[in-house]
Amino acid sequence: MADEAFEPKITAFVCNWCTYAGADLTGTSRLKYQSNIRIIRLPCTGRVDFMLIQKAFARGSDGVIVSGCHPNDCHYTSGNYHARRRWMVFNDLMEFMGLDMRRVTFSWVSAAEGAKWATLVNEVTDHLRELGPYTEYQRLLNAGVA
Amino acid sequence: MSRLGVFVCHCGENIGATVDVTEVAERCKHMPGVAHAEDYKYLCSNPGQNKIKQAIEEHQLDGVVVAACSPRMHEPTFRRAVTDAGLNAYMCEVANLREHCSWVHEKADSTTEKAIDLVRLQVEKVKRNKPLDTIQVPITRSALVIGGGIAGIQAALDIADSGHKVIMVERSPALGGHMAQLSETFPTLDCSQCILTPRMVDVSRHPNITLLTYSEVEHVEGFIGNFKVAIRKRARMVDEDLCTGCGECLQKCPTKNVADSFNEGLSMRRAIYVPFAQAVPNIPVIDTENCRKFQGKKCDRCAKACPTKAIKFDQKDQIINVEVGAIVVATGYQVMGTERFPEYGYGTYPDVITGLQFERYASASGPTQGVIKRPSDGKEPETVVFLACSGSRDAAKGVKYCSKICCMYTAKHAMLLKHKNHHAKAYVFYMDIRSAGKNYDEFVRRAIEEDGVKYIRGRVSRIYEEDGKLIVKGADTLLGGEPVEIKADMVVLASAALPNHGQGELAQKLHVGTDPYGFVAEAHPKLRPVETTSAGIFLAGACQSPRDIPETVGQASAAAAKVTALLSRSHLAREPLVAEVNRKPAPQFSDCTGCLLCETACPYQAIGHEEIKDRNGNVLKTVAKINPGLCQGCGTCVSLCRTKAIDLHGYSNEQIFAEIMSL
Amino acid sequence: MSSISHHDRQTTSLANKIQEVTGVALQNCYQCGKCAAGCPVAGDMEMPSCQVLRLLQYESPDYDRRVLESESIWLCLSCDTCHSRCPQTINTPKVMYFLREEAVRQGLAHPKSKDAQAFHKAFLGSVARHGRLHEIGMLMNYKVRTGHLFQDMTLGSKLYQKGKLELLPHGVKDKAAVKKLFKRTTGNKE
Amino acid sequence: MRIGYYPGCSLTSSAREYDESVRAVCEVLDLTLVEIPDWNCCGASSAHVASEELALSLRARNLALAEAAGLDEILAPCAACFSRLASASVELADNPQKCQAVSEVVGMPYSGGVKVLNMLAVLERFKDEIAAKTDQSFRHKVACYYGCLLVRPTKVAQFDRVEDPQSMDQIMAAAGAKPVRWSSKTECCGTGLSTITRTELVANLSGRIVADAAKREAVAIVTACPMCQTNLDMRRPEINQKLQEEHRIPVLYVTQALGLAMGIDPQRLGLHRNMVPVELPEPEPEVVTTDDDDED
Ligand SMILES: Cc1cc2nc3c(=O)[nH]c(=O)nc-3n(C[C@H](O)[C@H](O)[C@H](O)COP(=O)(O)OP(=O)(O)OC[C@H]3O[C@@H](n4cnc5c(N)ncnc54)[C@H](O)[C@@H]3O)c2cc1C
Ligand SMILES: Cc1cc2nc3c(=O)[nH]c(=O)nc-3n(C[C@H](O)[C@H](O)[C@H](O)COP(=O)(O)OP(=O)(O)OC[C@H]3O[C@@H](n4cnc5c(N)ncnc54)[C@H](O)[C@@H]3O)c2cc1C
Ligand code: SF4
Ligand code: SF4
Ligand code: SF4
Ligand code: SF4
Ligand code: SF4
Ligand code: SF4
Ligand code: SF4
Ligand code: SF4
Repeated sequence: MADEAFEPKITAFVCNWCTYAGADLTGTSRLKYQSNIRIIRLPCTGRVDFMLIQKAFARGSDGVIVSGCHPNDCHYTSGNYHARRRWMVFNDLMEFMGLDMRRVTFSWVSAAEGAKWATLVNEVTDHLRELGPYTEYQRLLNAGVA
Repeated sequence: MSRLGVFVCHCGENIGATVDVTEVAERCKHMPGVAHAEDYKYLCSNPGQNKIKQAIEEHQLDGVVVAACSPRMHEPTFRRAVTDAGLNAYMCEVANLREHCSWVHEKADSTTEKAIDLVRLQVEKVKRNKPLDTIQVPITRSALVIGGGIAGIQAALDIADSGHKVIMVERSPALGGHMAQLSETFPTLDCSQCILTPRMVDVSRHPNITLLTYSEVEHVEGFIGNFKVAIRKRARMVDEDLCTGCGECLQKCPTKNVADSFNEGLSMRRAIYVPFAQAVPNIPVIDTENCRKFQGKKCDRCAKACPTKAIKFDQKDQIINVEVGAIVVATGYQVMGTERFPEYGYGTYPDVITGLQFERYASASGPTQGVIKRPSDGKEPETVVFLACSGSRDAAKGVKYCSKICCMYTAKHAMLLKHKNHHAKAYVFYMDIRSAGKNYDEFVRRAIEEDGVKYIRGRVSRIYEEDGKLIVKGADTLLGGEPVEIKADMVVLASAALPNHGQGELAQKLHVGTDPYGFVAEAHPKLRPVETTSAGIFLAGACQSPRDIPETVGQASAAAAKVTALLSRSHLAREPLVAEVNRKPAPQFSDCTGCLLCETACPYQAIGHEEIKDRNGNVLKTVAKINPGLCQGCGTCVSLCRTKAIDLHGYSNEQIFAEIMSL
Repeated sequence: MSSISHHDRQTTSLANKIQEVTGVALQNCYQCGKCAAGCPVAGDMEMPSCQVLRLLQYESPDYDRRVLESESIWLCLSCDTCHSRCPQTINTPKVMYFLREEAVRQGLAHPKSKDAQAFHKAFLGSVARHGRLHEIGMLMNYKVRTGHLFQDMTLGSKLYQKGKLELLPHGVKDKAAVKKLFKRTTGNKE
Repeated sequence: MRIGYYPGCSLTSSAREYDESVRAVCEVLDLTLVEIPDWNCCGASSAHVASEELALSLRARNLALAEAAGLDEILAPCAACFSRLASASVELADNPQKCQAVSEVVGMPYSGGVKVLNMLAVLERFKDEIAAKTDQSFRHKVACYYGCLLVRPTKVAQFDRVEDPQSMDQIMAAAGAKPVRWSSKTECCGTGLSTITRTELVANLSGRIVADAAKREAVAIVTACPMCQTNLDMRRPEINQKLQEEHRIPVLYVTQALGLAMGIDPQRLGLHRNMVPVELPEPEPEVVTTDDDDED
């Protein structure tokens, strides 16, 4: 089957202080995960906005991960709090626009959670492999919605 | 077109064994904008760094990507290296081939492909990097300490000893806070006044400290290194320069029936008073609410008595403006009053007192010269019941938290009672004995084992008066909840420690956060316990949460260390990764529409606004303005701004979009 | 939040049922004893209220049974002293009520509770019949149920002399409405 | 002024004098009592034991009847009835679904808007009138006894402060009486123990209250609850036997005491029905208040 050859493309937006460091720890602990993911480092999940996610899909990503510090652990005191509040609004908006929300994963991975990062990446990769390529998005793009 | 250099590291086998490093370097050469690419065994070694420097010169590179370990590891190393070669530090980026690639994937083509992608991301980013300079914020090298309890005293002395100027603001007429009220202190039972007084004197004599008592902070603006503070120095109606502290005026004042707050209302003072004998400064103050003259009656006896004509009935409040680089909040706590306890009589039984009142009785300088008496008839009580956790750990009517100090001072009180009156009986009703601290549990055991204090595990349901005794109805949960009734002469409530009154208003003035109870919030509960959420404002002592003297002093010194570290430099160097609101030519001026949503979202209060005016001073537009001294670069405002008027240096929209598009 | 295995409370425990029916979360009781300290009948109970709660906190069948068989749960006056002073706002009287119902349901009610049960039966019987309480009728009924025939005889006659007892019941007019109400809620026509 | 009136079962029989005195006093205060038509028993504590639903429905029927009669406030002088009805009213007030369900059982609509008041809450509104309608010669030391149900549970009672309540003391003071300070105001008299079943315990609990009042030199205990009154008054022989003392302090309903202060005929106040004879000593001497403590 054609699907067997499908390798999902995943873009991750992670904060510098927690998840980026957590992913470093995965490395120092030599824990393995699948190599489909590309990490983009940001100061804080508060910096992530809808446009970034949109761009990633437009560029052909099959899935997006957004991960930062646990609530109350934000390096910037409340940046991720704002992010979370914004997500609640965005969630509705994205869904309304027809975005496949199964392809966006929000998570908290702290600097100490190297193993959690490995598990998260593997789960998301497997899941996206099941979902198949996000061809739907191009249709949305063409329709001028996204 | 940029001329970039890419340097790919093997890290010995660490990267090299999994990723085909030479292939990566080879492929990079063909990326647009890349002028040079090479690989090397250990880039962080001196020869490795030299290679980079040489290449920059040789190939006239204007940007560098190092593909090696995590930037959290060696980004500073490589940024230093490129500056040595004359490039701006921020023209160097690191691709993480080790932690995010070679260590987490098996050797495979896909792994090498990923490595190339990771480099490409950074290449695209660096192309759009702009040279940035560290931000230099000038620092006013003096500090303000708010609150003159032991926390404030310690912090002020430490800062002043390091050579910096300190302005200390205390709202009561004298220094000392609650520690001045205490009798003897656990766990050593040394006399509180004896160890405190020398420090208060030190404060008043220190050449670097300006002491403003009977004063309060009126207004604060500015930011780290640059605070402007207005202080209201209230009129004490006594000229501080003329007064010699002789005390003649106090003797003559006919108003003798004012409840003495220093003695927790257990004695009376005059309308003109000095809070206590060792007060610093030893200058009286007229309590205008009780003074006859100020109540419209005829009296000037104090003025007549004063040999130096120091009494000035027409003195006015003064506003003093100061500039400081750092602020320490040390405003302490207050205790819950007996009126807050319905089942213990709403404060109507005079012999139900607070721990603080007990301290005044036990104090050699207190209203009874250290003899434990009871308020109703002045008799020495034979049976005293102490109630731990009064109002604390009481979600229903008090506060949820444990007040932390009361287990220890209750043991101390019971012990002091026994020491002063061997026949007296002391009972303590408690839920848990929380005595974690150096020599603390030993102290409590001593009260039980040597002084025979009876501890009963249970809370008290009710207290009422009968035949001149207080009937204390409790239960012993170690006997299965068996009711216990004690006929007591006096009951001492270990009443909860609360945020000081006025704490909320002060926090607002300072823009520092408070916790749900109203105590000042720390920046991080474990790793930044003496910093607040506002840069340059620190905290010390019981204003953060209830704590005892050793902890308060330790924390005050820690806050002082933070302040001196800040004030030791003339400028504050800050990473230039800050946000900025764009500017455009007139008539647009900026994409900003002035909605100021960003202002409310910024966790650091870094955003204000500015008015763009024409030559005649007419306001043309109001736009957001970010203070780079305060901005920490979190990017929250950027993602919030609907018109994309804000961008974040180092993580600009353009840079991130380019990264995404490179994939 | 997901509740997984390390939270698995015994679903059949009394504590669990109590939380379901009354909303009282027994695990919030931190055993300070303040309830027992103020309870007017704690001294007469073989185990005061806080100990009843403590036993239930174990969620063990043996302890649950010990509570249901106790006399303590029948002595509670519903005076609410404990509840109004509890730092954790545990509604103990509500729990006591539940425990009585449960004890009766499981046939474990303390023998001394018979009188109280008989009293409630007699009382309700009177209300079901007349819509209001008819004291004499209720007392007669109670005496027959318990066999305490001569208890309070002198008092009764005194009450009568003071004009405080009505020989004939003053019921509601719409007796059918009350009967229906009983039927709908208890299925009992009494 | 008019207000809904729910006498409850006791006030029609064993506490008849409470009903009589309430009506007499309200007449003087110009307060018209509109009895809820065809009210039924509130179920007391017995209904609760049988079924929560039954207990709620019995109470709700009365509220629904009141609503149908256009009464938005009802006075329930019996503290037990007050507590029962108030708890139902509170429970239903902000729970439309429950209102709906209970309406079906009762067979009458109820919207949840009826407020239940106890005797003291109503009298508190008339403090000035009470002062005006009495000649202030009722200068007796009285012990105001509130019992459990008027103040607890606070969420239901929503009245006065839970420890050391003041309303009755203030009402009696308005009538000229001298309320004593005492500590048994809200101690339980034992009502909850369906009185007949555990007489010895009740005598014990009520005995403490009677002894305390006597000790504080009160000449009467004043109450607003038939259960309390019954326990302290009717059970006096058992109490005295338990205490091994002859306590003769009478137990008056607050309306009886007010009625006396207002000069209402004792017969109309049902005083002859009290078990412990109501014989009050000479009132306390009048304290002449001079006006010289503050000049200015
Ligand atoms: C009964 C009792 C017994 C105790 N015994 C002991 C003991 O034996 N050993 C021990 O280690 N600890 C003991 N403690 C704890 C001890 O009191 C505290 O640890 C200590 O006082 C905390 O010091 P502080 O400076 O933080 O606060 P405080 O002593 O409360 O001082 C705060 C100061 O700030 C001033 N202030 C407040 N607000 C403002 C404002 N807005 N502007 C200007 N000034 C302001 C106040 O006037 C005060 O002078 C006891 C506490 C109590 C209640
Ligand atoms: C089981 C457990 C759980 C805990 N959980 C928590 C928690 O959840 N939260 C919390 O706040 N705290 C917790 N703590 C407490 C916490 O571990 C300590 O507060 C903290 O580690 C103390 O830090 P330290 O630097 O003083 O001492 P340490 O962590 O002991 O560090 C001392 C260092 O000094 C080195 N050293 C020793 N002697 C010498 C020498 N002669 N020369 C050179 N180096 C030397 C040691 O090698 C070590 O690296 C926990 C402790 C334990 C035991
Ligand atoms: S720069 Fe990093 S990857 Fe390269 S040798 Fe040094 S530690 Fe290893
Ligand atoms: S003027 Fe005021 S302070 Fe001075 S003596 Fe008179 S009352 Fe006292
Ligand atoms: S008499 Fe004058 S100099 Fe002496 S203490 Fe009073 S104000 Fe100061
Ligand atoms: S320190 Fe002790 S007495 Fe104080 S609240 Fe905590 S446990 Fe209670
Ligand atoms: S959110 Fe954007 S538009 Fe609004 S004030 Fe801030 S910068 Fe201006
Ligand atoms: S980047 Fe963060 S800290 Fe800086 S102004 Fe924006 S919200 Fe405030
Ligand atoms: S008072 Fe409340 S918390 Fe304390 S033992 Fe009783 S029920 Fe438990
Ligand atoms: S309600 Fe019951 S358990 Fe609680 S204090 Fe009253 S009698 Fe005791």
